[in-house]
Amino acid sequence: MLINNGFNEDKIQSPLRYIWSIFKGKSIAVVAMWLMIILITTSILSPWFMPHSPLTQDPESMLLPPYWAKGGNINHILGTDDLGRDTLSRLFQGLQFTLGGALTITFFVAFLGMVIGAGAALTKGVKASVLHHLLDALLAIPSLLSALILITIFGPSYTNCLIAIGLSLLPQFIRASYIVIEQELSKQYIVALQLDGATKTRLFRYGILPNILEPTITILNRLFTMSIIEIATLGFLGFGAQLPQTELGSLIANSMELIYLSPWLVTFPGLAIFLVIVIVNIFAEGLRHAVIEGEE
Amino acid sequence: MPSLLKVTNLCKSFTQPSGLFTTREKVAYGPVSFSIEAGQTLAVVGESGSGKSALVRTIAGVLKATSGNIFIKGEPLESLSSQQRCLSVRMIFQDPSSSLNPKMTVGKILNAPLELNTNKNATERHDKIIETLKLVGLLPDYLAFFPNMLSSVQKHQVAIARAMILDPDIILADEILTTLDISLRFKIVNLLLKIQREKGTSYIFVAHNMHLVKHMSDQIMVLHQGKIIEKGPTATICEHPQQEQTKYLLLTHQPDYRK
Amino acid sequence: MALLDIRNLSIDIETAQGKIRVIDKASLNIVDGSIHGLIGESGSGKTLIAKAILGLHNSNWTVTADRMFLGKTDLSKLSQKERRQILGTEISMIFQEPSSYLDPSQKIHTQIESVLPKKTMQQRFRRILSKIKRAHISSRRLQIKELLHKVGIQNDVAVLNCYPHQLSEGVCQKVMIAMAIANNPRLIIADEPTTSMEAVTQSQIFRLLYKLNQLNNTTLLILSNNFANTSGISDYMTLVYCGQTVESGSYKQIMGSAMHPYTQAMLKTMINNEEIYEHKAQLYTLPGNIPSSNQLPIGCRLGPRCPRAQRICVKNPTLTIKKGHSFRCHYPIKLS
Amino acid sequence: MLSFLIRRLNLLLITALILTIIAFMIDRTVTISHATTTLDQRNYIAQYFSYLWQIINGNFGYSSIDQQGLLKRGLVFFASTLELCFVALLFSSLMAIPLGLLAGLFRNTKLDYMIMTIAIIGLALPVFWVGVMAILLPSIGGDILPVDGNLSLVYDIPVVTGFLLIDTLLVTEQYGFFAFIDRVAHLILPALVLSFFLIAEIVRLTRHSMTMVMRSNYIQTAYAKGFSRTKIVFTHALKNALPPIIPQLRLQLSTILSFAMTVEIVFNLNGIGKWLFISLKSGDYLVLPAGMLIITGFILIFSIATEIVMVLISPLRRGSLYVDK
Repeated sequence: MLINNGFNEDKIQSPLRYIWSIFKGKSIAVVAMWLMIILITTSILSPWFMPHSPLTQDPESMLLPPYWAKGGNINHILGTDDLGRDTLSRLFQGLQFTLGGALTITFFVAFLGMVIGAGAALTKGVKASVLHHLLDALLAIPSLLSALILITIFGPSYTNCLIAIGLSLLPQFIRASYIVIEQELSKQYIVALQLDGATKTRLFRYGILPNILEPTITILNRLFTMSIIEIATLGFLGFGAQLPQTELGSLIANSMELIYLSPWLVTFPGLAIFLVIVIVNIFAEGLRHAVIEGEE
Repeated sequence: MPSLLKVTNLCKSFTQPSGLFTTREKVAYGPVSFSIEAGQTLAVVGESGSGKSALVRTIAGVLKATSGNIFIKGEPLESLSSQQRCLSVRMIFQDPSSSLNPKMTVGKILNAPLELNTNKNATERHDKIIETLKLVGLLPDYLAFFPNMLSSVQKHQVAIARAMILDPDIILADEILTTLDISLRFKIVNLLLKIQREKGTSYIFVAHNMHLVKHMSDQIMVLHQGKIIEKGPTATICEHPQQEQTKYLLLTHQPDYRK
Repeated sequence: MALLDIRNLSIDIETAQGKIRVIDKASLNIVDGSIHGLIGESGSGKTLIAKAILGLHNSNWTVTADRMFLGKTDLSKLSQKERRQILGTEISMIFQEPSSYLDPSQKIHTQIESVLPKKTMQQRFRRILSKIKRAHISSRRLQIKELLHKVGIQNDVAVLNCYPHQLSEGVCQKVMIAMAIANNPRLIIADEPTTSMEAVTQSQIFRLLYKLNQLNNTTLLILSNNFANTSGISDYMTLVYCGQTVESGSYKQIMGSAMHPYTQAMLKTMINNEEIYEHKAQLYTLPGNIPSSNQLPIGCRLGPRCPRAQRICVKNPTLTIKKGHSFRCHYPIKLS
Repeated sequence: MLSFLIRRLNLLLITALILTIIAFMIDRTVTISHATTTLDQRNYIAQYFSYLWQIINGNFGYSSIDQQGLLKRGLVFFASTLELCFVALLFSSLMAIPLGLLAGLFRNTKLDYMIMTIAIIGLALPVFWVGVMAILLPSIGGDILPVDGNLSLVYDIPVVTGFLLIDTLLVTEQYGFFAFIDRVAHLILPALVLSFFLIAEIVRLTRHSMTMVMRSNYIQTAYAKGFSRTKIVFTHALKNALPPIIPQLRLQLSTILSFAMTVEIVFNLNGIGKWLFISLKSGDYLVLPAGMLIITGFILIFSIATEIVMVLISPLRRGSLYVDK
């Protein structure tokens, strides 16, 4: 039959609210979002509620398997390492460093990259072309290599590792945001706003920013994923967090010799990294789809 | 009394890279000279690639002219601030579905030019917006709507409202009718004519449909390969076209395969 | 003799807001060998009707029709495979913006060749024989060349070796037409074949279509939103408004004695050289706007905008047919 | 065409110059902070030009450990890295392109979700960890396939091309095909591990590209011509969907190399990653600028090459070339 709801007008929602309402309908993405929030809060708050400190050594219980395996102990849910330190606590400490580092990097790189990318896109001419060539050159350096370079110059430490990864991801992000903004600039409503005499900041705030949501989510997601992987990789190679700081990658590296004795010690940190990335990706994909549907 | 808008020897050329280090000048149009009086309508016609769009966009300020001058009420355009310029010349873009920011409400879209170019306070701006919406035939309810909730005609109406909100002397319209269906085209034409009657606005518009051009315009300017080949009052041009191209343009709108 | 006979075609589309009846009991009767104009504004559902005829609809469509015959084949009962056999040989289609409807990575030659009828074994055998005899029969080459000449492309060799983006819209459309007529179909559906083209090219394409109809006796269904342009070459016309076919009849009937208010309004959109309007006078339009597809009125969909509407118009009017002139209106304009 | 080439090379030169400046800066910083050689007293510009001159002459400096020329050593190591990348790329293309095409064709179906889940998993698994797992869990790899080094030590292969797959084939008189098989066996696991990321990447790109193509108008034309879906996919869709993946993948090249370097370190393969890693650990800092120049040089040349290939295979781009003229 005909459906005639001529008088039933669509409720007018702001685009962000509309996107949010679509997002709420995607159960997997919502679950991922909650998991993400839980992960972040627990890793921040872990020192207060963990039964064991990640540094407490316990000679009584060394190399315990997780409690469900044979010989496991309920006191140490995920077992202990060769010095009797609780794996779960160490995992959360590692998560704190890895996740925290990745978030910091994402935040700073996104901010700097947006500013530089927008600046380059909005100012035409020599500045942009110099930046273009410089980016071309920097983009050709693999991020692992640039991290190695920076760490060689400044010495290995957790902070330096973060700076190095940030700097090596920055060119990619600038390039990506530059392309996105450049595409947006050719749109007619931007030209119209320019004709109205809008300032560059206003143009960016009202004209460009609300319309580049979808590509920005993609770029940010990628940035976050790459920074987690790279923090872990550098940690694994011994260039990242130095003892006694434990980071998920260095956690794996430290337990390498024990792999045959206690394979759990290597498995859990890897799984943790894997889970974090999967959760973030599902969340970002869900958000992106909500944005796309909201724009249609 | 100087003319409302006077254009003298306006030229625009693009530089294209050609060969290794050399660039080549590609002339979009020019030199072009013409003038327009208050309350008049000038139609710019010609086949595609004749530089009509570029010309209109230069006057609007989207493109920068290579040489030549534009005078508004006797004052050269360069001497005007961007605010004064906005207050006297406004442009309606070709396709409103791409020229209206999809993430802003109609109210915000209309508010932006007022906020940037006038000293009105918030209530005055609101009144002005309502008044302009009424002028283009939209209800005040539409203030809270987003462009994607409007039909194509309504988008056009909003686009016209955005141009009219500063009460400019001249409105530039770049092929705004092409994407519309015939009956909707008539609506917009009616609206433009009504505005002209009420406000005495001048129009410079680019169009393809010669019937509508004939109906709407006082003056016609025919461009061919960037040069003005014919210019004059509408009736004269339509009845006694001098140039081959003009005849051709007029001819093609009368299908000759009548049965 | 009706080539295409469609009665009460309805299309429902499943959307997020529920099922929407986009086409409501449309009827179309195309006379063999004629040019039929299907005229309606954008969003009125012309393309949907065309797609339903071709069977190119998506899975979330429900197409129902009392009768849908092409000649003697029932289109609604065809299997996918049978339908594909009909497409291209019995019915073919031309689109607007032809350059985007041509594969950008293939040369024109390849694309035209792909629509030519398959070589039969016998032809292949003959070809091998002819090669042995060194006789010059490259029949397919010749066939393609002939096709291009038919649509008015003189420099066939140059065009054949081009990619679509190297050609102008007009030439691309001619190529599309050449592809459409390659198998001598009985019906060609042209979906706004001249929109976004220059006036000169427009009349070229129209002239070409007209000539095809006259010379090959190909039936043409031209979908258009431009009443003025299309009425010029159509023998019969059907007007669509918001998914309802409002009026249908021959050129004379529509132009001379239009019954439906919508047709009347469309007729007034033709500004010809004989001035019916004063300079800068207000032009005639129907009040109101075209409703969006999820807010269609009940009954006659023109109702809220119709100058003659009365209470009964909330019921869908039935089809009245008089000497092949059909319309759906409770209060048709009486001949005075 | 020629002018296009020269213009591209022009850009390449500028980028290469910037890179040498960066290399020079690293070189100076490293030399000063670690004081491996006597300090040069000239001003930096003069120093830079002499450095540039050396680079152009192929003198990338000498290792502070065994005094060997860095360029030659680096290139040999890099060849092995490339070999790894190439094998991984080949394998993952074979796996991922069909998967991506299927996902794009059957968008938003169960099949699509399944394939995309695989892709997300591939992206989320840290490469080094997968490597560790593959080596250390005997049931997976370890015992069956060799996981240590480029080649078994019994073979003594002279360096001809640097690509061991080729070099081992050149010595068949001595070892028969055993050396080659041994090399292949050594490559399988690292290449597989590297493929995890690549497959994820290629599936994503292919799916996107395929979806775009299947939505385009000429696919509708093909349907209207009465072609079957299979025929449309093979005649129209593939040809348009696959080429755009190449430039996209090229943008990922430095990431791929990054991962390859990690894999080398895990699997103890003698590639450029391990070389840099070991040298840095033992205090030979001059390998950094040299290694950087080799890697970036390759990426630049490769970029230009793909661009030229794209121009050659894609008619649209070729068209834009003519317009340029």
